[in-house]
Amino acid sequence: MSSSIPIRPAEHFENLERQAHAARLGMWVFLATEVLLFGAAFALFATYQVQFPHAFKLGVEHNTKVLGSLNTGVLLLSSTLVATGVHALRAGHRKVASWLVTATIGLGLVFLVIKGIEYGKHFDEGIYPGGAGHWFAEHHDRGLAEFWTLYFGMTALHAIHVTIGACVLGALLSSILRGRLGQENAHRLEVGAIYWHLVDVIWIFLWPLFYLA
Amino acid sequence: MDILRAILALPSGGSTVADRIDLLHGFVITVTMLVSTFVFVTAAWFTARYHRKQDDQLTENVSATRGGEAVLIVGILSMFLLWWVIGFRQYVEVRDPPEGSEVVYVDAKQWMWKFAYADGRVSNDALTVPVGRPIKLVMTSRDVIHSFYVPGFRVKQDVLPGRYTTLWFEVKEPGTYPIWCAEYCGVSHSLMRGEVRALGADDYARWKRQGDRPPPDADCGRGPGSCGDTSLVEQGRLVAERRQCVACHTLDGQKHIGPTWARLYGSERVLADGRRVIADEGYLTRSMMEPTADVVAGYREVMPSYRGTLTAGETSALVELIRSLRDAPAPSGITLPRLEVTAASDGGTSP
Amino acid sequence: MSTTPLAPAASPAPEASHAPGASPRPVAHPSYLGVDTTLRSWLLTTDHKRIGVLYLVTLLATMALGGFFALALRIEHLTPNATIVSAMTYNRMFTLHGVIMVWLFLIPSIPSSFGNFVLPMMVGAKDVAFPRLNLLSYWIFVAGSILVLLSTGIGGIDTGWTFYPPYSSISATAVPLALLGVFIIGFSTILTGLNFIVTTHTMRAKGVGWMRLPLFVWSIYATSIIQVLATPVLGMVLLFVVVDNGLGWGLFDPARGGDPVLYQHLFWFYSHPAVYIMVLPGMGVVSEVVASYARKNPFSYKAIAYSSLGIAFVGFLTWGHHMFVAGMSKFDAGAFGVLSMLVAVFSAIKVFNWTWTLKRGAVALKTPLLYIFAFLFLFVFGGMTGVATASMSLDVHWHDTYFIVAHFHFIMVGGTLTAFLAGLHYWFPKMCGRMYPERLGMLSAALVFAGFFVTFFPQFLLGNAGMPRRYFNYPPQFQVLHIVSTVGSWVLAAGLILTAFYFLWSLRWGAPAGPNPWGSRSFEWRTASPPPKHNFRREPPFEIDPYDYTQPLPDEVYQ
Amino acid sequence: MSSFALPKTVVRTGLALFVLWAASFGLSYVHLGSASLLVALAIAAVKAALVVMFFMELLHESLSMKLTLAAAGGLLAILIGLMIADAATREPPPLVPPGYPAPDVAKIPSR
Repeated sequence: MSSSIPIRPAEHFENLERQAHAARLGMWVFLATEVLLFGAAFALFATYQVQFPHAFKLGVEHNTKVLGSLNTGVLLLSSTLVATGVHALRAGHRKVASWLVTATIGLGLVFLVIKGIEYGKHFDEGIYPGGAGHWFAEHHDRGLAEFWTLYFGMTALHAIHVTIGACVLGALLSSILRGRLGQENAHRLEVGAIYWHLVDVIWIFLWPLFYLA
Repeated sequence: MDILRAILALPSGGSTVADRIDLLHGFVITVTMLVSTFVFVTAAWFTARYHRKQDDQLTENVSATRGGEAVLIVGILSMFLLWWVIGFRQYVEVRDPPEGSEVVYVDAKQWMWKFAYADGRVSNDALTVPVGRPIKLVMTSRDVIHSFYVPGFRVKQDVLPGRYTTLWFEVKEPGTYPIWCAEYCGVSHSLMRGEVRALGADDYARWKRQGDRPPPDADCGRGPGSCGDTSLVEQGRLVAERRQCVACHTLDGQKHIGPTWARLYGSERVLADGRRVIADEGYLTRSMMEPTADVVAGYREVMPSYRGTLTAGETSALVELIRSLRDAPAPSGITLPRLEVTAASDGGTSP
Repeated sequence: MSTTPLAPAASPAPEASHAPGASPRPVAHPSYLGVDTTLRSWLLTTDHKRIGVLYLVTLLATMALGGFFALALRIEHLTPNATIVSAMTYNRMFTLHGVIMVWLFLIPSIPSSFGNFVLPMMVGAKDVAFPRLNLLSYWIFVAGSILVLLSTGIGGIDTGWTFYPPYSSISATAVPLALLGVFIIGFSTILTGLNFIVTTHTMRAKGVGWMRLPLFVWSIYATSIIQVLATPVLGMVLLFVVVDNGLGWGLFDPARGGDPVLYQHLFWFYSHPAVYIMVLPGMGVVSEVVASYARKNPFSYKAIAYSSLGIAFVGFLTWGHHMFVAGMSKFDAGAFGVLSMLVAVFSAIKVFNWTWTLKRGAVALKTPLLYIFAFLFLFVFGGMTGVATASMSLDVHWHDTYFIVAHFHFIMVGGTLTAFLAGLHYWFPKMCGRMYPERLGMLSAALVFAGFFVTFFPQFLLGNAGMPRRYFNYPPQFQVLHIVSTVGSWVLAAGLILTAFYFLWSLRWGAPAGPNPWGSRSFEWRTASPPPKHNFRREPPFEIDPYDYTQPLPDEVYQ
Repeated sequence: MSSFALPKTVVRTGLALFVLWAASFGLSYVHLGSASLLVALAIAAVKAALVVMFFMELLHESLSMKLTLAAAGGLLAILIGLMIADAATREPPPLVPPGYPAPDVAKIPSR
């Protein structure tokens, strides 16, 4: 276990506890904006789904259910691991925490790889965003283009969030390894983990919309 | 009513719904003026009455009573809700066409209005309707969002691509009422104008028989030279404006939606399919009646047919105008369109 | 763009203690202006006061640019046809005027400049909760603004500031670049709002409870809620338009089943609350200024505070009143109509409370209060015409005409800009430690009010007569009103240019202000002017309420 | 240094999530008609609630954070609700005689 540097609150805060509270509240407010960011896309999806129920059903049926579901499992597992990691760091187990965070990042990469395989499959079939590609020459239903545009738009945006989340966790991991992050300021890992969980929650809703129903 | 309209600068009310809407308008604006003046005067009065007398003056705390606040809130809210109730009822009335309305189909595109009547007739930019009968417009757009707006009728409805929207009105008095596009739709948005020609029963019946012949004095009084001595070229200019040719074709050599008319006559045209033709009278007339037959290379097939719309006289006036431009000076570089437009008539002028 | 005008703001390092009222002790702590005067120390500062000043200077520059476009537009309308520019140039100019004024000036105007400067002081904090994020937010704003301005260089943008598809999807102008700029500015808005929310929650000093916050804090807090919750929706929908225009994804393309009306829903879900982002901080300034110059407690503190929150939330439910003729269903239209009526009630409560705060006060008529009178008249008129447009049948006639243009300029210019100018005069002594010339201030306030009224009142009549907005050519019968409006715009510009001149003059030659020239009780005045780096030299006494004018303020608070 | 004991709440929540995941996957093979989307979304909502409450520990946070999330969720519900209401309550398209151009516009040309 590496030695830790003494951790003090920032100049303008009275104490660490208050700073931790501010950090968590800041993250929650930020999550609220993320909810509305994806919310706008969800609202478009919902309205188009009401307008073109048939085309949207066709799109969902064409999607690869197994890969999408596997990815859901991957994210759920990663969330569980990082939540455990937060508990470990709070209890002072830096090493355990660092391993759990590493595993979380790894699962995030697995998610991205599977997502990439799916994209490749779509491109092979001739499905591109904006209703481009030869698949649309055989499937004419009004609304199909909208389904696939939203699919690519929303999952790509989600993938960007996964990437950002992995980078944030990576930075925190390096802090743990260098002894800058420990039991006293575990709230920093907590805040990073909350972000990762949100990415998970968004996927929890994307999964039924694009793969199941 | 007329005084109210004069004060508010409203055009005279040509449709059956206009009077009631204008009454609400007057009511709402009067209250608005009164309240804002009241607030301003009260603030000024308090300032004068409670002027600071010495530099370190202190004041007692004064606070609102709960009852006073409640009365204020309830009072204001009921006033606003009253407006909404009246406004919403009128809105539903304006949106819902009555049963048995006569239907006209409207096709909007950059930057013209195309009307198709139930009997198969079509016209551009001029909608001819009878007085005293509800007219329902079923509208769609070819490209971007436009908005069909007749100020004289107090009606407006966005015209959307990919969808039909409807609008209805019933004209009270014969006359012409300008149609303006109210939703920004591109460079010539402000030229996307037309007019509603409301005809009395006799005139309407004659129009049904004879079509869109311009009234005998249509060319008069609109420009220099009066009816008798207007040259054919001058008439051509008037027709080009009235029929909105200038929305797409320039007279000074600049490139626009359609080819310019300057130095067009007699020149060799390269068509989209590679053919070459000389722009003579025949070519020009054909291009007006069958625009898609000879599309010039570099232009899109956007021009509608004017067959049945332009009279023989108008056609020859246009050809004469184009011929007069054959020696026009070369355009001064590539600039964007500067289209000169003369008066479109005010809302609701009786003939 | 942002660096050059810094020089005048940085140059004066006035000594607060020379003021006649303050105790004549030598300055032990330099003011925030004096601690470090290098350019680098300004550009990389994390001091909320300096960031506020940076914003202020930048925003004044963008306002001048937007105003320049406005003047050009008015001159163009002197004649019914082309006067100075072509139709295409005109379309680009009104779009840029809108984009610059909305996103580069009005949205950040009061929160980012005055909010940054005084909000931490008003809650008794040393700084905002996340100072580095605050600096980042400023530079994001600068980056976004540069993108927007770059787009002017490469073809401009001609869609109108509302970017309605399908026109914005096919416009050949620099739509993607400008929209990305707006998108990036959105991040800056969100981060600033986030910072203020967390600051208000977690940084309040001992003794500063929620019900003792100055009302400006309440209004900025409510504004921040809107910024944080509405801006991401705009960001998302703008991204979709960017890929529509740039890559042909066609999400709103009717040929592929897209529905342009959905864009309008999402756009106005942001842009209607955005109106309150612009005007709520203005209301906060009014609350402060009225109480300070009337030297009296607000007529009802709670009503003003809670109505700010009320506006923030109900403001989210009214977006559809921009779409009464857009092809929305009658059911939705009716629902949005009645919800719009609710939000106006909150504003009305505020207006009556401000007016009655003057009653039995000790009112001193200074320039800021003069601006507030202009605000009261113009905002009430603009607000009531807003209610009028929510009376739905009237909006059918008014929609997309000059009536709407006049209405929202009454709110945006008559409301926000006058409040911004009031705040500028009110806090200028706090920021720089010097006074502005009072008589010139009064004169320019009168010019701004008169110029504004002459500019925009005729536009109500134009709208009634049916003149649609965004018209390059217009029928000649409208020319007289257009000329009146144009002349008014020159008077307005003269007032603003005069203001700019005497502020620049005051930076160096203004009379020293002393810590509290207005005798205000509000917390930000309980320290030196300009304040020291950490705002308060000692734990400031917050036991006296910020609106308690029944007792004199002890002298120690300024030490 | 004592060995690290797995936190019980996290483990239980994780297990519950996987059970719900499997249930949702299985149900997608059962034909429920139009209800299937609603069922899937309901399960998703439960899962999201579990993550928010126990992983993100909102349950133990202060009121301000709960209100933040509630505000975001509430506004999102209003946005989606009113948008769907618009699409669902529009007038049906009018009957148009044959020969009159259908409202399908030409595909917007990409630049």
